[in-house]
Amino acid sequence: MIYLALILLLAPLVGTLLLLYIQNRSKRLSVIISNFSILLSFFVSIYLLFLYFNYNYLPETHDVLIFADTKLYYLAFGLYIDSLSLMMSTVVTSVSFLVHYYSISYMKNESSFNRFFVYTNFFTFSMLLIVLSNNFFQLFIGWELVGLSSYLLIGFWTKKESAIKANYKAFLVNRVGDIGLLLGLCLIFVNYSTTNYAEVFSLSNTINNHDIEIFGTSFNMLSAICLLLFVGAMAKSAQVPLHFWLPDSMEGPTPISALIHAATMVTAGIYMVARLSPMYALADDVSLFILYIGTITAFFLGLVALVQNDIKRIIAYSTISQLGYMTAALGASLYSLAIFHLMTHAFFKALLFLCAGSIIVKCHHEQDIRNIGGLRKFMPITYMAFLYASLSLIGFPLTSGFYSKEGIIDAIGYYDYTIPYLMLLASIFTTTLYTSKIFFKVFFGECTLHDKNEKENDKEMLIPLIILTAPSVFLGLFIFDILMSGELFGSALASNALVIDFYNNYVTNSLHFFLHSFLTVNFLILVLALIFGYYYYYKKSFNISVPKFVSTMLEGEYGFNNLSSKYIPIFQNLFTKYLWKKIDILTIDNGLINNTSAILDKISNKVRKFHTGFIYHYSLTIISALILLLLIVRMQY
Amino acid sequence: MNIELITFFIFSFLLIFTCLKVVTSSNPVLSAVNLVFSFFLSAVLWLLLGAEFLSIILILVYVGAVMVLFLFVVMMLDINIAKKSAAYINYLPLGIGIFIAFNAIIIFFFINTFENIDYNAVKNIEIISKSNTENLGYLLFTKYLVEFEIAGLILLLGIISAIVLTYKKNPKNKYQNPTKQISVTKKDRLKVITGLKE
Amino acid sequence: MIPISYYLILSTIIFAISIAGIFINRKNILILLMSLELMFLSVNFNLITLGNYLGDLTGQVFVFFVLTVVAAESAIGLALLIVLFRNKKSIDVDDLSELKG
Amino acid sequence: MFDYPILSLLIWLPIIGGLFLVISENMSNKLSEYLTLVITFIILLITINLSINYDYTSDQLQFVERTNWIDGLNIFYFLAVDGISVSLILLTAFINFLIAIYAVSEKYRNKSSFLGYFLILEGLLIGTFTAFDSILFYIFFESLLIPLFLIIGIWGGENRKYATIKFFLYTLFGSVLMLISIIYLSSIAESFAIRDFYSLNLSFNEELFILIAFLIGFGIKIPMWPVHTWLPDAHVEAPTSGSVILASVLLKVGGYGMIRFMLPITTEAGIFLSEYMIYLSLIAIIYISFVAYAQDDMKKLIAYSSVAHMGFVTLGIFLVFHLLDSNLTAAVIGLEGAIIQMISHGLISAALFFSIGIIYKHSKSRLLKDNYGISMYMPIFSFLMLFFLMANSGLPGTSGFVGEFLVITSSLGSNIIIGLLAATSLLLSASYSLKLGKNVLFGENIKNTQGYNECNTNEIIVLISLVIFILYLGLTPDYLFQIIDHTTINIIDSINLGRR
Repeated sequence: MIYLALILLLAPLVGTLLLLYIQNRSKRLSVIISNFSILLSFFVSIYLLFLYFNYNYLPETHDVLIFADTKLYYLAFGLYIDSLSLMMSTVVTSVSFLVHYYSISYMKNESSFNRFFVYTNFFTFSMLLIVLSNNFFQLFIGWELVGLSSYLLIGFWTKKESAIKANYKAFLVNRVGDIGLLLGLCLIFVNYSTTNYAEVFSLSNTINNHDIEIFGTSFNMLSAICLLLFVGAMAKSAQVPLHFWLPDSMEGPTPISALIHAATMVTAGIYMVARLSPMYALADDVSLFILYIGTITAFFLGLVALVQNDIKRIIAYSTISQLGYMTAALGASLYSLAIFHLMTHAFFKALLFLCAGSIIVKCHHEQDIRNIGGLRKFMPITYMAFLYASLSLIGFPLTSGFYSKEGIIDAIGYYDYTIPYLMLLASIFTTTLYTSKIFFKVFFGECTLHDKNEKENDKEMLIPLIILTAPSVFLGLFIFDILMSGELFGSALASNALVIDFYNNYVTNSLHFFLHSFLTVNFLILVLALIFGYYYYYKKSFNISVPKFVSTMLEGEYGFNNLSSKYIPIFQNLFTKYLWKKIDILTIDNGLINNTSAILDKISNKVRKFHTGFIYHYSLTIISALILLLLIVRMQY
Repeated sequence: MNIELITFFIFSFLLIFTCLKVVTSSNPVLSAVNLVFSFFLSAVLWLLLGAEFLSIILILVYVGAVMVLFLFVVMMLDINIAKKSAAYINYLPLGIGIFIAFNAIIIFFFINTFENIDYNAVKNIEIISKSNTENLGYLLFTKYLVEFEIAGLILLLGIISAIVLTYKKNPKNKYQNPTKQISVTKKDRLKVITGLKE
Repeated sequence: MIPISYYLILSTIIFAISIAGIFINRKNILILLMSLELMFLSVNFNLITLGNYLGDLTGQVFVFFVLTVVAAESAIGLALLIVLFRNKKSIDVDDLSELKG
Repeated sequence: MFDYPILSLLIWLPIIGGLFLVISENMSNKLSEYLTLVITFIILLITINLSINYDYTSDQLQFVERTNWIDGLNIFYFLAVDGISVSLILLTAFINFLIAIYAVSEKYRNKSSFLGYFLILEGLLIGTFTAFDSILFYIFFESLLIPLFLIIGIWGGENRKYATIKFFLYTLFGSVLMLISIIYLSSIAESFAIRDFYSLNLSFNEELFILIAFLIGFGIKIPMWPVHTWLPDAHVEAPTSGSVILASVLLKVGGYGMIRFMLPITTEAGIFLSEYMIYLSLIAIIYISFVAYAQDDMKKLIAYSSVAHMGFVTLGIFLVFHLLDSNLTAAVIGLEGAIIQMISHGLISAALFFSIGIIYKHSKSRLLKDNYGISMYMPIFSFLMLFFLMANSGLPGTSGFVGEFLVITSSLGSNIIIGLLAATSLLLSASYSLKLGKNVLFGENIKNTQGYNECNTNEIIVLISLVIFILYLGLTPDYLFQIIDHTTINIIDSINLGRR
């Protein structure tokens, strides 16, 4: 079992090393290696999943590579195989394989073709490192490596000025989150001298009644650790304060946005909180904080998506708001629901991005939806895929998005967190609005394509679209009952009772949930938004004058945009220049060092004049010294 | 007030007077002569002290040799006496100040530290015989023989250095240099001329 | 019977005069050398008187050596003076200040 | 075990070789390069042999060589090795071997004496790390300056005179204070061996003065915050290999000295002052990273970044003082973090200075605005340089992270705020290293006015071997942990025993 997991983990790494070795000698070779390595790990993870569920293995954990084994502490890389990690690795490897296959054609006319695949393979390896790790230390290493690969991939087109700025910003914001994660990790490591999940979970009760004092006031140790770890998750999963790097990371090639900024990397934060659910279940004040962060992100960022015009940025904002849904579920400690939405979201969001990619390639890198239109007739497959994905995104009944998103909203409503419930309901309206915006603008209206007769896209692009539509529509239905009844993630996640209890007396089974949903208010909002979108975007029959300050605020993403593009760079340059010029050079360097030597020069010049050269001056000094000496001797007597 | 004391007082006052004249006179010749006179007076005082040999030596060595040197130098270098700089006047108070300070300290502070201050200075120390010269001679050639030789060397040194310093080579005068004469080789004397056809 | 103190006082007075002499004269180095001679003279005075006081002839032997040294010293002094005069054309004390710092 | 005096050989072979090279001017460049390569390779082999035979389980000093040297003052020629010295000697030998390889392709006038000085410097460095007699240590500590002074002074940049004199006087001032305290200590202990100083019980303000003297002496060498201004000037003016050896090994002598002298001898005063010293090193980490961001000269930027990273070393050491009473495991972690940070920073800063040297070789200018778009013309080199910049910003998986991780862990043992401030270095070091990477590597460069072309073989060899070691220390530093583990625990136990 463990060796299979090792193959699963190391296959992409071997792929990266091989690709590094062949250094784009031949495109075909690099394609084969990269796709094959991801395919291998995909099959292994499917096989392991199959093994795990049919022969219901117990979760295993093995330490693979010893990092440091000293008398006082023990650090090592290890693998942890249980339902959660296997499900996650299957999602990661499947999406990654499809994106690899897709990018064969997307990147075919790129000069550094091989480099792209090196980075994507490396990304998959580091993502698997996070998913399969059994201790905090390896989690942090995978976390940073994922940040690194996203930095490399966003800045893939090194010549594009905006790409370089975007990846610099993305890496730094991720680093802010990593500081929080590192502090949490080190707090555990120094006080309990172990980083292994199992040991920490067993200690979590003792941690709960220790406390740590910051600035004199004492906080509960467990809630401090959970808060710090969540800060890391906030940066990686783009929650409100640290989210502004995700829209800019659309500078990278579209397959990257599909793989990293929709399906896998951004979900690492959600996965971490779910994996540490035994700790988060105990720290309820932190969970409340997470709940509110999630709802705020879901609602407000959804609003921003309405005013965007770049197709990829709209989808990016929708990703952030969907992540907000997941964090809200985590906050309400409905961990299995959050993972469920994570999985379904991974598929249909990846599908959305890939459709956007094929649209962009077709319209020769035109990303602004205002001057794309009427592609329905010319790109039938992309149109069909986009339709299903957006239905699933909206949460149209029977689609997988419906099961996971409605599940979360109703569960939060069921456990009567009133304000979050209302905000999530409102964000259904915004989600449907902006998906209909793209849908009607891009596929209906007059056609802007000039080469109409040409075939849609080469087949490597279209096959992944077709393959992806299946899970993004039917996955929800397929695993809804197993998950909700607690079998799927029984051991892996804590506090399943909440979800099971919700499932038994509110949902009973998937079919009932489907039929019942038509009566709920969610569906009502959905239909209303659809009609509104239809008339507003397609028929353009009326337009609403949005109040001035609202639109400017939304355009400026609540000020985050110019905060990151104007204020922080200005602060960085001016403040550091000031520090360097004023303090380092002026006070220390010139102030202390150079003018001590200047003072010495002045003194020595004065002393020099003392030597006049005349003999009588010298004899005068000698004699006066003699007299002085005699006086002193006389004093002694 | 016995006879010794009187002579001592007379000669010491004269001595002080002449020393002052040496220092304050503007004309170097005058000061040289005063110096000679002060040496004579101090020789007499030394006689009083019972050091006859030294007083004679003083007169012979100092007055005979050193003062003559001084006078030679004074005569040779045509020092223009006319430039009587009044400048030294305003340094006078400083000079007197130093003079008084120095005397005050030595005399008032140290003299009364001697226990038997009025010990009789006049004494005739006999080692092998009564006469001072004989005793000195004995001491010089037994106990201080090495120092005596060194004194001779110092004088030799004085002579040589004085000559070396002041001897100016006169380029015009011709003289034979044997070393150069010997080191002549065949090449710079003989010149073989070849290829002369009759 | 002349008490020692008189002689000691006499020699200090001569010594003081010669020190003052070094200051006062601004005219030429010769006076300087002469006052140097005076200094030696006063030293010899002390040597002899204290030699008598201690009843030991080494004082007088030492005076003998002092005389030889002073003779050699003044010879060299005067030679220097002549060389100085040759290239400075004046032996005025104020001109000799090349060693100024 | 073999019987020949391995440590003396390690010290005197390079020194003699170096002298020979320096004296013989008319030696051709090829021969001098070859000779340096051979000598440094031999030294590397001997050090590897040394580290294999060093059994890290025993707590005593090993390979001890002790003959009396100056009988009058009972000063002994006392060489020995413990965990920390072995790791630092390994670092010195490895870096010098790389310099020998790198210098083959460099063009310097009278190259034989240039390489000779490096060999002398290597011998003296090994001497400093093995000397266990305080006077011998002081002599080696002082004589380190001379070869470096000559290297920077003769083959340096434009206003090298100012830089070298400042560097020389700075370190000299520091070591004078150190000499005073050594003499004072030896006068009490009647012997110059360092280990005898450990058992002295000094009064509190005696310890305070000695601590301040050592702090200034070694603080200047490490460059701690207020006395660091000599490092950027020295680096800007030094030739590439000169600034490599300066950054990678010479700064570690200060850290080594602190561990060897300050920790065991002046513990009481150290505990008393540890609060302020921690603030000092925190300032070094945060404030210097800001200053590093503002630089426009590549070498200055890396110089300031090495000051910031050495701030971690001092933080680790002063945390030991701070945590001696409260949490011993955190103190041990802190000390091990400091040592590993020293070694990893040695490798990373060496790599960075090599790569800047290579860029400088092509574009003849170190300013950020003159070099852009290197990745278009030197893909392999820019990949390696990006790796080094990542390592410099403490990316896990590279050795840069290990040291900082341990120091931050131990700082959280005492107070979370210190941990938070130290952890901000993660963000700050990333900001300036990536700024360097962003401006220099990426971007558009069509005309290639700087004449970039792929670097030649021995440069690649140097960079690749550094990558291997950084990754090795980053992923499985277990061997290094084994070597220094016993020594650190031994030091901390001896401190606690001393205090009881």
